[in-house]
Amino acid sequence: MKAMSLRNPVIRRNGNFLIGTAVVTACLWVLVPLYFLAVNALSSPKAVIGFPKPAVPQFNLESVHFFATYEGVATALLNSVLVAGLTMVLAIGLGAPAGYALARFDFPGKSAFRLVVLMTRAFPLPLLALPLTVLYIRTGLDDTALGLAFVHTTLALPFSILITASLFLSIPVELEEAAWTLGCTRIGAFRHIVLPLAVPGIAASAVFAFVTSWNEVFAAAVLTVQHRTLTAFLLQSLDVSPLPLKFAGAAALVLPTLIFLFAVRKYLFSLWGIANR
Amino acid sequence: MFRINKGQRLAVLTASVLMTTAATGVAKADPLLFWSTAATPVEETKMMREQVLAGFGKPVQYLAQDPGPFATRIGAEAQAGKGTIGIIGGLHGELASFSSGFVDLSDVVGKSGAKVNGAYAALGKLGTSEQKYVPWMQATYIMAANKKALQYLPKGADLNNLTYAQLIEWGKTMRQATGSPKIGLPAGPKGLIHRFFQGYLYPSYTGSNVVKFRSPEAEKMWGDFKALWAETDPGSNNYGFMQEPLMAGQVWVAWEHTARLKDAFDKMPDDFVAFPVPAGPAGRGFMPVVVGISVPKTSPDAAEAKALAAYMLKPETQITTLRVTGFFPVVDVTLPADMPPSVRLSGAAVAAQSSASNAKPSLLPVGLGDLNGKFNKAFSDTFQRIVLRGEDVKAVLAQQGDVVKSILDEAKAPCWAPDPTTQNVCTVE
Amino acid sequence: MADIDIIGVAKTFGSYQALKTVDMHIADQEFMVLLGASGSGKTTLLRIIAGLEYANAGEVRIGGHRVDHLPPRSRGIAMVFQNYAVFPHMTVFENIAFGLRMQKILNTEVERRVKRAAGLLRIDQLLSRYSNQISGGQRQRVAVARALAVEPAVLLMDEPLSNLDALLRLEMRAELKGVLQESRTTTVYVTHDQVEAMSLADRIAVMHEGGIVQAASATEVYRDPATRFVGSFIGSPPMNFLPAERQAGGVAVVGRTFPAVAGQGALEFGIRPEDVVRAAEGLRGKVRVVEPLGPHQLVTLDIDGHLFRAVIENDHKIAPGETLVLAPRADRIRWFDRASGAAIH
Amino acid sequence: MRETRWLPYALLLPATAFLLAFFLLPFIEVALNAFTPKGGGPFSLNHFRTMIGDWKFGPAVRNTFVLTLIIVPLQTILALALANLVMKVQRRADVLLYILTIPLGISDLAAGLIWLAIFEQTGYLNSILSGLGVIPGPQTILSYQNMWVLFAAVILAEVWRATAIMLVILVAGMGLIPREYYEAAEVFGASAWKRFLRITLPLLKPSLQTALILRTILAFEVFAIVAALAGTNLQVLMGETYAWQFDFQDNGVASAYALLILAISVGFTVLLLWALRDRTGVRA
Repeated sequence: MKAMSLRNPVIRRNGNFLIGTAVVTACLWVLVPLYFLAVNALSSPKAVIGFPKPAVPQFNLESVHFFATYEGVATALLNSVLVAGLTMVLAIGLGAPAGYALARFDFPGKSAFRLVVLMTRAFPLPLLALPLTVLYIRTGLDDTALGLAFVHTTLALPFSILITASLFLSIPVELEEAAWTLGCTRIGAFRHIVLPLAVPGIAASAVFAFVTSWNEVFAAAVLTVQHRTLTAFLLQSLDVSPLPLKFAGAAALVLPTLIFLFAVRKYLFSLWGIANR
Repeated sequence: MFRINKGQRLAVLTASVLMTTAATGVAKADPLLFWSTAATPVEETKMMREQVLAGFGKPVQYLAQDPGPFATRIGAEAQAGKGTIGIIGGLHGELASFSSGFVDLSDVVGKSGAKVNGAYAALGKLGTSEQKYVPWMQATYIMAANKKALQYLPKGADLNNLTYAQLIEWGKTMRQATGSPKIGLPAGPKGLIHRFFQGYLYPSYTGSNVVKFRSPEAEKMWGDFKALWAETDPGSNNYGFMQEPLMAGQVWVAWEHTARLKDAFDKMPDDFVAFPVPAGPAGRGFMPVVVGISVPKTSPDAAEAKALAAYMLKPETQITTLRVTGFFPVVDVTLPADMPPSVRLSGAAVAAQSSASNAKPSLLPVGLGDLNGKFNKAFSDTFQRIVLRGEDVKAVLAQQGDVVKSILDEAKAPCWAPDPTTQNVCTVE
Repeated sequence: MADIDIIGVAKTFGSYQALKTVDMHIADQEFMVLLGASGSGKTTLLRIIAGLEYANAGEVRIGGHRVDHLPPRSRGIAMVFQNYAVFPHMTVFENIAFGLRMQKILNTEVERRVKRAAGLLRIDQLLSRYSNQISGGQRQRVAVARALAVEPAVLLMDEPLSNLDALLRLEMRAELKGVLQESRTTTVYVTHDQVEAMSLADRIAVMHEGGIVQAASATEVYRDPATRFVGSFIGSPPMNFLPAERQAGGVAVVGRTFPAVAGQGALEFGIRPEDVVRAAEGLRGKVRVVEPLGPHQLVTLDIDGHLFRAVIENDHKIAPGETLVLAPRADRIRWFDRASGAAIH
Repeated sequence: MRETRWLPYALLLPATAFLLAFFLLPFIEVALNAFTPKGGGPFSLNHFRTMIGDWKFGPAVRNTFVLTLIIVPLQTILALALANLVMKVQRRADVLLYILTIPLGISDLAAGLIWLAIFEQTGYLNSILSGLGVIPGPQTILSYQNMWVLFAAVILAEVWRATAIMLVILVAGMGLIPREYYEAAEVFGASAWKRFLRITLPLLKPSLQTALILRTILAFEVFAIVAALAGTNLQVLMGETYAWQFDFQDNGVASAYALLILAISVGFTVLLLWALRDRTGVRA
């Protein structure tokens, strides 16, 4: 137990073996497939094709090197970050006010709004791509980071609305009311009280918007031409590429999101209003 | 409050930096955009850029696409009447649907100075009087085998003159010897198995592609194919590129597109042999794959695009293209001696295949336009229903024959080789 | 001057009428307690005064100025919330200073007033702590100090003691009374605890079903309940009620005749448990339960099928089953109209 | 405050306007395509007839339903269990939550590749099994001959990939349940299981509803993982939509499929809303 506690979450009641086992199992369930991906990405092409598969990576960087020297990867990476960043800002900028409205007010049409927002995810995006592209070419949004970010925002918005709504719901309304009685306007109370309390959670939900944009392939492939995102640049042709490159490419796309999520892991809990329990 | 303010400030700062970068979007000298479904595997894309297009002299941005985004984007630009794509590379079938959006490239063939394959050039007119695309590269499907498989070849069988019956026999022997089926076919979502039926099985068994779709010969053919499928690796429904299961040793004998065997031949040249496709009762059917180049009417610089098309047809360029992609030239060239193993192996098999005495060459479907996809679907549906779902051969052929017939009626397409070329709309007997 | 006028205020939430038409005057520096069970509308009324809720009808005036169209910040009020609403991301100091900062008061003055408010509530040692580092009672003090620091014209308190444990509640109650007496601020205080109400209030407004039933001093509410409800709600144990019939020359209550009462209609007889004495003549009942309360004993009797409680001195031991005769003190008898529940004088 | 009446609408306005422009407008165009015959003309149901007449339609509907009806309940149970686990763990719970939410950051294409690496013939599962001596050499796992194995593989991969989104929503919902309820229940001697059943589940209903609806909607769009693992052996609605749009180049039929997916999602959402409606009316 002791050794494990260094790396794994420690349990409330000492010696609660059952929970400890469950935690380890749950983590392995998520991590083992990723480990295999990492092994494949870091193995020589011959090992990736061969049988049986190596259990530990050989740290052969041939496949990784391929991507590192692939022309345009750096630009595409930059574009991806730019588009995902814009998506993040847009999804929160548009979603947080709506989330606040859902959390704080009872008004006619509230449940209808929730439903319609969810329903936007029930329609396959690739079919919307054609009319959108025509619209974009006509309006000049085509092949811009902002234009692609708009489309990604439609994907991320339902989540950011629902997540921020639950976030605001977890901040007691009395705190805001107290601020009003102490001389704040509604905006002032939001700025001084709600926002500071919500910022960590908003940051974490922004990351989800970021990740949504980062992983989107189809719209990115259609709507960007010279300013490709990394996903459109790599992932869309990965499934027709040789296996070793497939895995190395997939790893290259997974890694940034892992790092990004890790960076905000502290906020993951505050996102859900648990921190102050 | 200090902590929070810092966070806020950071967020605002990040946002504004992003916004400004997005807004300014630095305008460089725009390279010509080459939008293509060919050479999509990342390695080939890389080589296409670094070795083939670098020689053009002017900046070209080669973007390899999945067919989905490829078609969506081209359709949208045509619809909007404005575009950024300078030049398009795609399969015959993929280009056919956008025929009305392409400029006439008749002058390009002449300008290039190369001697372009006449049949392909005719194909590129897409049933019009204009050159809608110029042929760019070609490939075909051949057989590949792991040398380990050769010991199980049926007695008296000649690898270069195989029949489908012998192939089935061979597969059976291999299965019995190794415990698992060793023949592989690319029947996955990205696989090209419909071409196997259109250009290989049907011509080999019926001497026809469309007309004899539901003939007794076709019934016999599907019966034989069922026997072949029994010796086929059941993983085939996942295979898009046979080079991978071949290299992995999972499959020993495969039918595949030359470009999709390239990796196996280049990386393990001593492990594999290439040989012509088998023959059936009506001959040795085979089919070319033609990749063409088009220039959309919305191209920002049609003149430069045409210049690039002409450059792509130059014999030197065609040789380099073969070197990096595995697609063969469509113009007359003399191949140098230092070509990669894949070219040597595939080239010999292709030559043997087309010069065989019983050769039965098939053309790609002509004049189907955007019904190409549905035409392919009719064949793969027939396969899935008869072979995978075990439906009655005669009944399925009758129904799918109607489907094929209605597609031809809608397209008003005349027959193409190996069916007798007529002026009337082609029909299923 | 910060008196409060509530004129014809009414509030509905959808189809639910939270407040029927309410009229009330609260004098400058008065400590008014809104007392009622949950759902009686007391918190709604408080929130309407605060501006956190808007009335559907009526006016609210503070210091003679109409405020019902103003947001909370412009009403000159401060409020203490039931769960204290101490801002978790600020220190105790910043919490108390919050209202002052909003008024853009000079730093030195802020410091002075925070120190004074904190001193008053004896939390000067905690100024640099965060809310999760202090106890519930301390949080409560922070909330009060924060409200007092802005020196409001009107202080509104919504059940501020209800989340404290019993002992702490008693201690805070006394302390609060001292602090508020000193600050001389007009105060509206919501509670469901009648002991708390009586110990703190200048006047108590008893609320029931969205209306004020009686607004008077603690003694008056206790002695002269305006309605049967007030009598039954205030006092522990509550007032006893017995049916009464008008007769020629008087009122009959379970066989006893009392002097005539003005008016018409069916009546109810009301008497507080401590306002009866054992006597030879009076209401006769059978003892069911005897509960010793130290100085007194609480006796529950059955008088003619009606439950009756009496608080009787401890001199004699009373046993269940015994028959007891109790005489009500004539000046403490209250009569109520049986139909409306209103007191008859 | 007074602005209560119009303020919520003002706050919803930007998001609504945005969705109108970037979702509703293109959506209407696509929806119209589904009812317009090829080459224009009056309203027609031909595309729907073609869709239903195709032999793959039946299997696609059936497979999509089977997958959704197995995957979503499985994920719900797993997500509830994991959320409970997260809430029980005290120290370094952020790390646990981080690990469990990792799949949230992985696209379905990448997840398909990851699981293909496990299930393919020369993949990790076979490597491990043959290493343990269970099997002599590579076996074909993903074959049309073992449909249930295909289903199981797709289900496993989908559960791995998409449980995280349910988990985060449920963890959020659990965070909103006041701890006092549990303490009270514990005082009354309720077992952990009873506390979960009587307190967590009822109070979690709003979050559960959101999570279920969201997951169900996305489950009806399952495609990339199916394509990666089951190839052409398993038809699903989304796969058919893609095929008609891009392989067969018939936007009308593809639009019809898309509308069908939308209709099924709406139907299920209404069903879920009804099944999980708040009977108490206590929580908004």
